[in-house]
Amino acid sequence: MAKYKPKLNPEIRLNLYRTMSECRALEQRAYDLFMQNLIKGTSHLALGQEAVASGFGNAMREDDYTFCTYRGHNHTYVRGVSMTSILGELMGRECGLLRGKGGSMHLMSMDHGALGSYAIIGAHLPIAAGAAWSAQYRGTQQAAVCFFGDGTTNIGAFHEALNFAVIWKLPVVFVCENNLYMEYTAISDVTAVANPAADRASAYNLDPILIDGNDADVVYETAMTALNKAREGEGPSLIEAKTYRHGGHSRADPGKYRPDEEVEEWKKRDPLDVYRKRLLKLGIDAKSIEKIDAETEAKIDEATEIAKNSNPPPLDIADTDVWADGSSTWRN
Amino acid sequence: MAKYKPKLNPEIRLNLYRTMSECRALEQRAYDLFMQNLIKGTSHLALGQEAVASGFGNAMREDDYTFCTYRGHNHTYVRGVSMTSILGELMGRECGLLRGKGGSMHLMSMDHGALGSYAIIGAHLPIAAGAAWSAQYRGTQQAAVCFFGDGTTNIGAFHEALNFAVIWKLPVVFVCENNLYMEYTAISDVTAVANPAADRASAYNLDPILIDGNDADVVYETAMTALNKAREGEGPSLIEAKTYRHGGHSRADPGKYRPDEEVEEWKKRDPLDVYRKRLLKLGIDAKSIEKIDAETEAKIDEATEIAKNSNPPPLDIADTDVWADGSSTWRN
Amino acid sequence: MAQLTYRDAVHAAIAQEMRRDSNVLFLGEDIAAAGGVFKTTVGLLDEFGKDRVRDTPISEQAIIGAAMGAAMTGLRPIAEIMFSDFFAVCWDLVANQIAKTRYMTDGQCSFPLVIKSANGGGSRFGAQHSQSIENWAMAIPGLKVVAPSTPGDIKGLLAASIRDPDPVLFFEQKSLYATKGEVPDDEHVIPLGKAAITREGDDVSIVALAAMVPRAEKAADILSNDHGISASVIDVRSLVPLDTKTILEDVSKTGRLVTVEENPRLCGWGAEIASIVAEELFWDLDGPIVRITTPHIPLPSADALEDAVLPSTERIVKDVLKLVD
Amino acid sequence: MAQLTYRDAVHAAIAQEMRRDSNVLFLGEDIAAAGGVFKTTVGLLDEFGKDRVRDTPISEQAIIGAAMGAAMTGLRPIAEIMFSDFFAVCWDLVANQIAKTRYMTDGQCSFPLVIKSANGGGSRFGAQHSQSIENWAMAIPGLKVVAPSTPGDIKGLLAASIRDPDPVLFFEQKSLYATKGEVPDDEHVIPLGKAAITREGDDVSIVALAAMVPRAEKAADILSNDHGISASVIDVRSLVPLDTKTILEDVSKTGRLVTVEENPRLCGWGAEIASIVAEELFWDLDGPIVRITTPHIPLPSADALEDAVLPSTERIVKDVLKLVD
Ligand SMILES: Cc1ncc(C[n+]2csc(CCOP(=O)(O)OP(=O)(O)O)c2C)c(N)n1
Ligand SMILES: Cc1ncc(C[n+]2csc(CCOP(=O)(O)OP(=O)(O)O)c2C)c(N)n1
Ligand SMILES: [Mg+2]
Ligand SMILES: [Mg+2]
Repeated sequence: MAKYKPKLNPEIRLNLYRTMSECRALEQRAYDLFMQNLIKGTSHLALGQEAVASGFGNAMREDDYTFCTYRGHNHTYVRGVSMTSILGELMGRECGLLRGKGGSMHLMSMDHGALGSYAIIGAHLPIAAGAAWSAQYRGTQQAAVCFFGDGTTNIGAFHEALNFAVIWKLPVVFVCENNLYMEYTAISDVTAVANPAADRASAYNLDPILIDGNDADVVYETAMTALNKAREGEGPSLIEAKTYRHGGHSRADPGKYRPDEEVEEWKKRDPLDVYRKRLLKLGIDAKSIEKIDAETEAKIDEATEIAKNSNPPPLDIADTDVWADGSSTWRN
Repeated sequence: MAKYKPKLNPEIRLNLYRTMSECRALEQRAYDLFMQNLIKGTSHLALGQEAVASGFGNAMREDDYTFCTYRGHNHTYVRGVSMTSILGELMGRECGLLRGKGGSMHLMSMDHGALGSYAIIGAHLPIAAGAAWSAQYRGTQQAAVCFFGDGTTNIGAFHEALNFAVIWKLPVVFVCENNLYMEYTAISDVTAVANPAADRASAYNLDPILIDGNDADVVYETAMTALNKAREGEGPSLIEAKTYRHGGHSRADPGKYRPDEEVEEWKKRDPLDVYRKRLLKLGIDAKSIEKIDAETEAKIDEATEIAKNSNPPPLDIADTDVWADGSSTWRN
Repeated sequence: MAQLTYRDAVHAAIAQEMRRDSNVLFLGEDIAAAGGVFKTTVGLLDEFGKDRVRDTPISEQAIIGAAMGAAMTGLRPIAEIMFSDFFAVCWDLVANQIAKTRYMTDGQCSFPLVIKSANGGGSRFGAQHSQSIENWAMAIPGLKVVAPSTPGDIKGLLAASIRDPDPVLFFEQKSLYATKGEVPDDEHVIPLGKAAITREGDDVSIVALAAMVPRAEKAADILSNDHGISASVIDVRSLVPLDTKTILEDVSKTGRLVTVEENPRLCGWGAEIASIVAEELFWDLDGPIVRITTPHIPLPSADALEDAVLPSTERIVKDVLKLVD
Repeated sequence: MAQLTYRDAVHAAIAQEMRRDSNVLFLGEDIAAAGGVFKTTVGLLDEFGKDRVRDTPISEQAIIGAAMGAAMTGLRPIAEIMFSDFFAVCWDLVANQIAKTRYMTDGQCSFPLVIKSANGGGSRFGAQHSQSIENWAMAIPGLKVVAPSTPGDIKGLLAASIRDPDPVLFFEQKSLYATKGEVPDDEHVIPLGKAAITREGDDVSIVALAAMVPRAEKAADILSNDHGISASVIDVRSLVPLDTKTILEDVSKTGRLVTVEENPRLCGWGAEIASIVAEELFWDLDGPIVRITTPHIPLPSADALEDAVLPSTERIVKDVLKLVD
């Protein structure tokens, strides 16, 4: 395998930071909008886990595919989807990415290679393998990246997808974001091994890859290596990125099942704080960072305004697009 | 864990032989009955794999549970079920174990702890874990033994059951009979690791156990150790027993996808031949062996006669026993 | 008689039965320490301990398989599938194994188990967390199917389901969790397979289930108050066994049948009832049989869209008026 | 026009479409080197090579997931689920993912894929290898459902399913594999959603599907020859889209409807059709709507038992006589 050595120049570094900053702003805003009851239903935030989405988002080629979960705002955003359309979707507005038909758990933008957010655990791993199979057959050297949580490693589809991807040498990168919890249950309480993904890699003849998921540089470099491997026809990778969500599992959850010290410990390792310090240490001037933060702020405010002023979707879209002809007709 | 050292005295050895001899006779007779078109539908023989069923059958306690597949005639027989009721079931007769309601793929005898033959790949692994959970809760020190094939290691339920059994420390022994093939496809063509079960044990924090599944002594000793571990509250085991089926996958299959040399090679390792030679070498006299063979012959002939003379089941049983009250009534 | 929420009635039923029978065990995702994502099981772990109330990994096949294995060896497990949509990841265990094994083995074993699950729409959760799948279950021989509409029925029918010797799929309707009603404090068990006539009427029989029952009742009130039409409302409560007697009697009196289903149109439970009435009561009918269902689409997420497609009180009123006028 | 078996017509359709479009791929268990356990795909591997015709592990979720991912990125996969009973192990991928994703994403993607599967009873395979599950599929919004009864229809409808831009569940009826019929040699495509009237009649409309069609036809012959009753037979062919026009027209002519379903009774496709007719054609009906189905039981294995429960020609004749006399 040709070893790819990613170069972490200042420009890439600032991009990694900017992406994290925008993800953070996006989801913090989503949180505020819940509190104002402008977002109905549920929503699953990844506050604290931004380094994974940012590292991969910046490493991927534009025509690569991503597959993510209900906790997928960031993974969708990093592909280039606008904040407006994400917030609009969460609010069920006409400007929403799916005009309210999908909701927070189902963000998708085919135009950006964001091939969907899947809300039933495990399903998207084999689907990502399928997209990778398609790329392999078409010879495009696209890769598929599939994000999922630690809890997902215990469901059957995980096992089937991993074995399948390996035997067909598919260009797919499986990324387990181990944030230590399923919904309210600690992953260690229900898993036979300590590292739910990495300790299982050998069962698929893969190398164990366990990384600090709160370090955007590490994620970026790992992503580059795995994506390159996929493009070279060397098959899939399984990456376990340790990280933590700052809040609860979903809107309804205050996250009280977690020891205070644990939460504190991880908040000290906030990927944005860590990275900001590193940038300064590397000699990047504070101004550039502040500028990014300010631009992010303006961006999210503008998006919020547009989304808030967007109408509810027209009711007649409710019975469209079951079928490719645009209809939902099942009889003549 | 208290180490259990099984003692292979001559009596046990003759039992191991007798069981294999009876399994062989039973399935060879089943084969003949197909040829005479007295058995309809399908059937899956385990000719060549008798050492596994025999080793476990002789090692198990009477109140232990077994779970097996459509290829489960032997696993059911070794629990004490009569030849007549097995052949009767294959022929769809009134004397059949299930009076024809289940057929070849669904043998079960609750009275003998033979808790069913399951025809959809993977399903019975979690069910066996459930029976083990029940034994654990009731504190009976029963163990559940679950037999399945190499191909079954690639389906989701395998993964879920293994993880589940380990985290709950359930008294269940998973036995993968690796006969190198799924239906017509070699397991090595579709599996990421060389030993489909053993190479995955570590993914569940289990020891890899890979044994010669054609050696009844080895199977018996391995079974004893695993059963003992289960009873001691030390949790599950995953055993991979290498073996081979002499015939095709099922009635319809001549098994032509397998290289002649491979078939020949394995026929040389026929578990009955191997064992017969060993018994002689150990000084057990040929007479005792011949006597067993003769008794087996008489037994299968008698069973065949009874089964052949049994009537078709009464038609009115077709709509009974959907429910525990004996009926199939879904309305008043 | 206490006023309880539908949510708390779930707890009341499980606690009642676990106190009564130490063979009743409970397993599922986040049901023990966290008390369930819908907070229906808070306190059970404390009361009954971790041998009887167990959190599981995200392994629905293992959960249902474990319940099946336990049930066939003498226990009475209750398993939770968090959202009914997730039955799809363990449907083999439910529809092919649990439902068929008693029959296939000539009645050698029984499966006294309950699988409870949060069912239905109205919470803006989108198409994969909002389905009403009671018709999937009804289509499988060997499964009993229960879907109550009130807190009192939740307690009585869940208790009966736990005591039942057969496998029961027990659907809790998400949109009803916060509703309140009278629930007997004492032991409370309602036999399965009895529909409840919650409004008596002469002109039309409205047959509904779960969240559609209060809507049908409201519609009946409006029809009576504003239009002089007298509608009976039948809460089916249990799809299997099905109380065809109550339904047929009422329809033979009114001459008209309207079913109100939350499931999407095709092969819904209303079709089954319509076909029974069209066969057995044809000569007593005074007009067409009308089915009101969610259209045959996945459920949209946005509140405006979801409200537009689920059968509403207004739609029931309108369709009944069209039929009866 | 050649005489082909139903089995060989499957091969003919796939070969026709794979020749035409290099984006058509085929995957499943034992379908490539072995040519399929029902020998429907012999020779495809040799003709199209191992990049397009691929054997898989026993991983139905991976098979269907792979098909979904490939379809949404521009290919036209055909996936085989060996027996339709096994849909239960991958139902989430089929019913929750493939069926719903186009709708949920506001039409951003399509799923031009076919899942073909051997369906139905009559082969003494027992309850887990004999189900007719076309009603499971019909109940899911977003799936098209096709189940042909003749070799000619197999070729034409499978070709159309492969070309269709939407996901199609394509059921091959096991008990028909060995039957023979005329199959056009040239390119043959039959549009989905058109029922076929295979017998014209005036007294009663018998609506059937797949293996029930020849039985209904034979019953119609007996009714006509021995009893002077003129029955039309409608082969539904595709449950979604459903050709209600042909059915309603015919029933409005005959005034009587009998459906013949191989699936177990509750929530079968016949219930859906019965409910449509009971609503839209009520005033044209001359008698009750009769459904003939397998009883609501798992299928028994023994030949005598299985034959006793599947709808037979005799039962159709008897039930029609009861209705018409
Ligand atoms: C099959 C299935 N079972 C259960 C759920 C409910 N559920 C949603 S998220 C979740 C926890 C997932 O944990 P993990 O994979 O670690 O992802 P995280 O939420 O931590 O990102 C559960 C159990 C589901 N969506 N699908
Ligand atoms: C879920 C499922 N998929 C496919 C099948 C069809 N099938 C029956 S046996 C078999 C091969 C099983 O191979 P293995 O596990 O090695 O067992 P063996 O037959 O060799 O004993 C297959 C694919 C099935 N029964 N269930
Ligand atoms: Mg997690
Ligand atoms: Mg095998």
